[in-house]
Amino acid sequence: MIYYARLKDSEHEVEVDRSGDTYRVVIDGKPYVVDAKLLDGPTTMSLIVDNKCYEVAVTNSGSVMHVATGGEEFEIELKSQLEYHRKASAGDEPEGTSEEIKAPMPGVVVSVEVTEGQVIEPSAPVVIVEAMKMQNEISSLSGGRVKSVLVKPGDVVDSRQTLVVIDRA
Amino acid sequence: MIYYARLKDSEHEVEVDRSGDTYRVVIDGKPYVVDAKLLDGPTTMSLIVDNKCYEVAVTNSGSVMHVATGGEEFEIELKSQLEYHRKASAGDEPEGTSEEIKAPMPGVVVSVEVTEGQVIEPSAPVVIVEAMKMQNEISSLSGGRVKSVLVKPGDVVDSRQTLVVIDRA
Amino acid sequence: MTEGKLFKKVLVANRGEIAIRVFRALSEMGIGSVGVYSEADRLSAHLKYADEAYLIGGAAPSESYLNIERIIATAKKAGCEAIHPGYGFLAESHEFAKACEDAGLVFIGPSPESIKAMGFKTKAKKIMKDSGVPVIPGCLAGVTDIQQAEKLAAEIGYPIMLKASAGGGGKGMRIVRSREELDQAFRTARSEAESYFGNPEIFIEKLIERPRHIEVQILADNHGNVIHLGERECSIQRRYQKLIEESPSPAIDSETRKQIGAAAVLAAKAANYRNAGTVEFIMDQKGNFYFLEMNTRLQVEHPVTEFVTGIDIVINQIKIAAGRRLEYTQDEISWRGSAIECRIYAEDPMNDFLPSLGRIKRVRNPEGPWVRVENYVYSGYEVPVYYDPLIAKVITWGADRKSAIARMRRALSEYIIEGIETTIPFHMWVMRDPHFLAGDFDTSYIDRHYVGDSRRKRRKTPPEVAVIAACISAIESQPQKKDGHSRSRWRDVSRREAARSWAR
Amino acid sequence: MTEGKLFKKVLVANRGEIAIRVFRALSEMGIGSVGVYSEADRLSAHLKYADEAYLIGGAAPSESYLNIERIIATAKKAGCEAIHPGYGFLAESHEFAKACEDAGLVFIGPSPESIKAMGFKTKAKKIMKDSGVPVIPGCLAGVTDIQQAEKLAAEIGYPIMLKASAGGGGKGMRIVRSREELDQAFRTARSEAESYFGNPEIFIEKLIERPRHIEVQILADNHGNVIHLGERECSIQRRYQKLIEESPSPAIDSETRKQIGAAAVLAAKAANYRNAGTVEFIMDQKGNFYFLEMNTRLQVEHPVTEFVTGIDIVINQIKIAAGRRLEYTQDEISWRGSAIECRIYAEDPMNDFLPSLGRIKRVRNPEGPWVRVENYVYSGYEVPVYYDPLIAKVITWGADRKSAIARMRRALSEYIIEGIETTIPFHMWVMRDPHFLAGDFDTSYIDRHYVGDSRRKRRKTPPEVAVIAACISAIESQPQKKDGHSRSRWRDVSRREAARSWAR
Repeated sequence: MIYYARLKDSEHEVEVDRSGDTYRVVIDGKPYVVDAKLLDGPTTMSLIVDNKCYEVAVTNSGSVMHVATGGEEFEIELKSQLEYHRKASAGDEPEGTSEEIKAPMPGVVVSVEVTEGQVIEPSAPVVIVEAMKMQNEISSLSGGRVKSVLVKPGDVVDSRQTLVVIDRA
Repeated sequence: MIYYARLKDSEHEVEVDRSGDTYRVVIDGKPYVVDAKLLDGPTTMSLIVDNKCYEVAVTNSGSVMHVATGGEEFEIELKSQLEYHRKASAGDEPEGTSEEIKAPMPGVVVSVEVTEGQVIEPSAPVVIVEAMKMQNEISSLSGGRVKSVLVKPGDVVDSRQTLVVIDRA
Repeated sequence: MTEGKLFKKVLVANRGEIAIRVFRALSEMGIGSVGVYSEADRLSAHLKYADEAYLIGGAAPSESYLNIERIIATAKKAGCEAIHPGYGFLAESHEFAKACEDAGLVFIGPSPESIKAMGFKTKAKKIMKDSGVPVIPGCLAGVTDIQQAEKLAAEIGYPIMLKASAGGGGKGMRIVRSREELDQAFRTARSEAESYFGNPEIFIEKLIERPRHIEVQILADNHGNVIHLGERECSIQRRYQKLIEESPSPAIDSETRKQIGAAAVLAAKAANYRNAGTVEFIMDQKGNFYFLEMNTRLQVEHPVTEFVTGIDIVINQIKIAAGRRLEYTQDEISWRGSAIECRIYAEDPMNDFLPSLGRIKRVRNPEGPWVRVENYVYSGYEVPVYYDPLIAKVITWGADRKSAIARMRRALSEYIIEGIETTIPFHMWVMRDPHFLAGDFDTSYIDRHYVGDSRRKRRKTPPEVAVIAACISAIESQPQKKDGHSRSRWRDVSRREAARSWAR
Repeated sequence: MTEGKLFKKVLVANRGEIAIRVFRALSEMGIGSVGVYSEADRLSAHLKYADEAYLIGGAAPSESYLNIERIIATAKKAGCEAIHPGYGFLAESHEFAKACEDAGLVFIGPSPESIKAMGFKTKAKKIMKDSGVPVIPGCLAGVTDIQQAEKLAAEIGYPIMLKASAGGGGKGMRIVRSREELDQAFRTARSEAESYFGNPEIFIEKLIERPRHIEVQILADNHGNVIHLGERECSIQRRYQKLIEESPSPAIDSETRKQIGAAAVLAAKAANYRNAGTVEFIMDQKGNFYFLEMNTRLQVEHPVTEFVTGIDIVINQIKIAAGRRLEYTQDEISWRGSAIECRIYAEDPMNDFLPSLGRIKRVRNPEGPWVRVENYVYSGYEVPVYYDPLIAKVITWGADRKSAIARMRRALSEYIIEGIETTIPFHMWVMRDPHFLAGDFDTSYIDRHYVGDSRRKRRKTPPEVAVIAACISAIESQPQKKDGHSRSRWRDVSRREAARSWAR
């Protein structure tokens, strides 16, 4: 089985073969012998790699796998060979013409600083969200005309919930 | 919903109704208001009963539910109204004519004290199982003729694994 | 309440780790415990450690943990004799302390009058100065003209700080390093004070550069006995939020320790104080210390003092509130070794300490010798947005400061919290930083030395391990092959037993 | 190895909680740690606390943790300089200590000669007697005729014990309470000794009735310095397995403490001992104590001594093995408060302490002030059948014995282990038993006072709660109704995220 794994700032070709509890994994040509025990389905496992034991939890949101181990979390985009080549030939998507401003963390909306139709500068604050006794300004990256305001003061918002949509200038 | 719950030394009629997170439970005529939050599917839950908070795990083996809370485990046989009345009219099963002697805990078989065809007394030791550096004699309850011996010294046995079958005297 | 008799049942008007801390003390004393919770806290672990738990209102603190009426009604309903406020929320509310008294409940803390007096910072400083506790030179002298200012500044000595008498939050503040800068600075400060606060009066006080924050734990009973339990070093702060505390302070010698302890006892007596309290001082680079304020409650960082003295501060709070005399004289207090506390916040230290909320996927707490964890989060818990981001404290003890730090490094390396970001990586950095190890720091430490950005590596797991895990998980999640191999392996290890349906 | 230089890397030839204890010490010292595991221990938690982990063989101890050759080869391969044996397995094997020496590895423990000498119980007693350490009167005197027996018995004083010189396991043993009983008993004992062991020689020793088991921790460096860290009370035993230990002993006054400490130091010197060790004594009801044996290793119960002295015994073991001098003189050792340990075994205290094995469904450890847990099991772990049933230890400290016990009650009430039976309910019983609270017990305590049967209530959860939980679980597991209500609720709360299939 061959996979292509993309991390935040690197990309790797990975070949994996299994025999019993042992996996032979080759990452960019470098071989690893891995002893893996699945603990609770394929999402939690104990790995021994280079004689070091790791307990790992793998979860998945959208196209990204979240791998947590030792208190650290890695985001990995994993593609099969087929997907990888299909994607490579399709090329990048064009940049969108609107910006969705999302909440970076869950919290309570304290105030909304813009109204629909208003034209704002890049970096202008649009919403103030309070979480754990701290107020945080959420700003527009691109600036432009405010297309829609989706929250009002007092709303409880989730992480990554869209607050305001901007038509790019 | 009406259930019949049988514990080790008591039996109760239980009526349960839900509205939201709150359940009205009547056990043998005594009412309880229960705040229940399911944590991880219906098997793990947080209950508040009489202003006391309990974290409870419910698992199931065969016809018995195991309810664990606060380090204690209860075995409960639960029947719906229909099952309860069906069972009641069917009466008890007749006692079997053979006894399966099972391992009370996992361990390693040290020795087998009987051979097939041998006639043994009630309480006669049949197998010695070692677990955690302690040897434990496993005995026949009824006595009789040894019908089959299913293990040999050195075997690793699981809890409740049948070791020897006796034809009752 | 006769001397000696303890309470039958006590309500804890708080949540999170500090509620659990107090429940534990009550349990050890054989006293019944009553917890309260808001609608957002139905699954908070503190409910599990209380003998009884009552819902007191909505998620917003004003509807629940700050709701005096509701809390007192709950205490009465549950048959409590006393209330422990923890820290934060109502702990320093003299109205709450008074309301308890009026309702015939014992407030486990100082009198409403002491809380109120220490709550007004200027009034508190005045009381201290009058009683002979050192305060920052000049701090209580308001001036309105430049001649007064010049005279006072000359007495105090430069550098000085100008502050609006009516001010706060840094507005109208000016640092003046020499006589030459005074005229201009005084004019500006005065006009800012006028325009912001409608009062041009200015306080002039000695500027303490790069101060340390040192505080002293005191215990006072209702019979006039006051002792101190030594100092805590709390200089590692950001935005006035403490992150690391230790006892003893590496900056204090035994002579200064004696003096600052005596000053704290004097301060407590001046405040007519009873129960546990903390006297905060700032200390300059030469070791001079000055009264800053008094915290009329249990501190977050009380465990470091408990570790070195062997005295349970919470149990003593409860005994004192029940009318008992202090069990120790000052001479009987001894200190052993060194203790340090790291506060674990749900904040991202690589991203300017922004709140990092969400569901905690997995927690593994440190354990083992001389490690204490005060914690209330668990695997699967969703940290609510409404309250303080403190999710845990790790406290270690060692025969000396070096051992306590080595043990803290070990404890932090065992600590796993997955799903949200926490201050653990920050603490790991501090525990290896040469300035910290040398004891060479002050309240500007984090601004001067800590660079937390996302390029910094948080831990040490090689990314290859994550790639391997992702690929194995992908392979094992494949749908069943013809030979059935993958599927059966999955089943082998999946031991989770689901409850069968009983319904008909 | 020059004095002062520590090791770069150390292998721990053990498993479970004690392996983790040593890994923690190594981590705090900045020394690399190497763990080993058998095929049955692939999922044992001790692997997670080691820097490296090596498979050394099959599940049976003889194939792995007792496999000297394999362990030494692993240590060499991994580049270790020393081996810590923990307790049990090879810890008291002089062959192993010798094999380490021969392989150029430091054995963290005493010399092979000391281990060997102390391993022969009669030889050990002889060495002690010759050095002036008190031994049980008569214990080394073999007799073959009734005249000798009469004379010796008269010297020692009744009651006495007759034992086969070559014996063991209680065979050939007779208690004799007076001169009148001697003839008959001597004849029987002699003939039993002859028939069981082929040797009619009989030892006569003073019978110590209802003795206490008291032991003293000692530390000895390679430079001739020996100190003791006070005593441990270990009388709560069954089948020679200790269940509860504490320090100090409630039966020892300061004068006896001084004497027994001095005797232990004398014993260590007589054994030419180095590293940490324990001298075991039995003590009669009058406070007379007699050397029993010397344990030439770290004890399970070392944490109670660590808690009261503030001295890390494992770190000291490693420093001593590296050639360092003791950091303390006897005068510098001080004791504070009281510590108590409860051993948590996978045994059913309501069913004659039979092993209770299987999968641990859920674990919640106690935490908070002055509670230490040494543990290696976790939720989902299957306790292997091959090894010792000790799964955890809980240690609490208090300013006095009463506080330590109150804290232990609190800690045990927090401790949740579901899926198997453990000794937790036994300990909860002891911590409320008036004899134990009064310090009034000896090695016969469990037989005399403890009635553990299945009718006894383990905990205090009302069965109604279990019935309620079962019914709610049943209702919530119902297949989807037409209105979709049940099903959607289930989905709401089930947040477990499964990895999607990546395969094509």
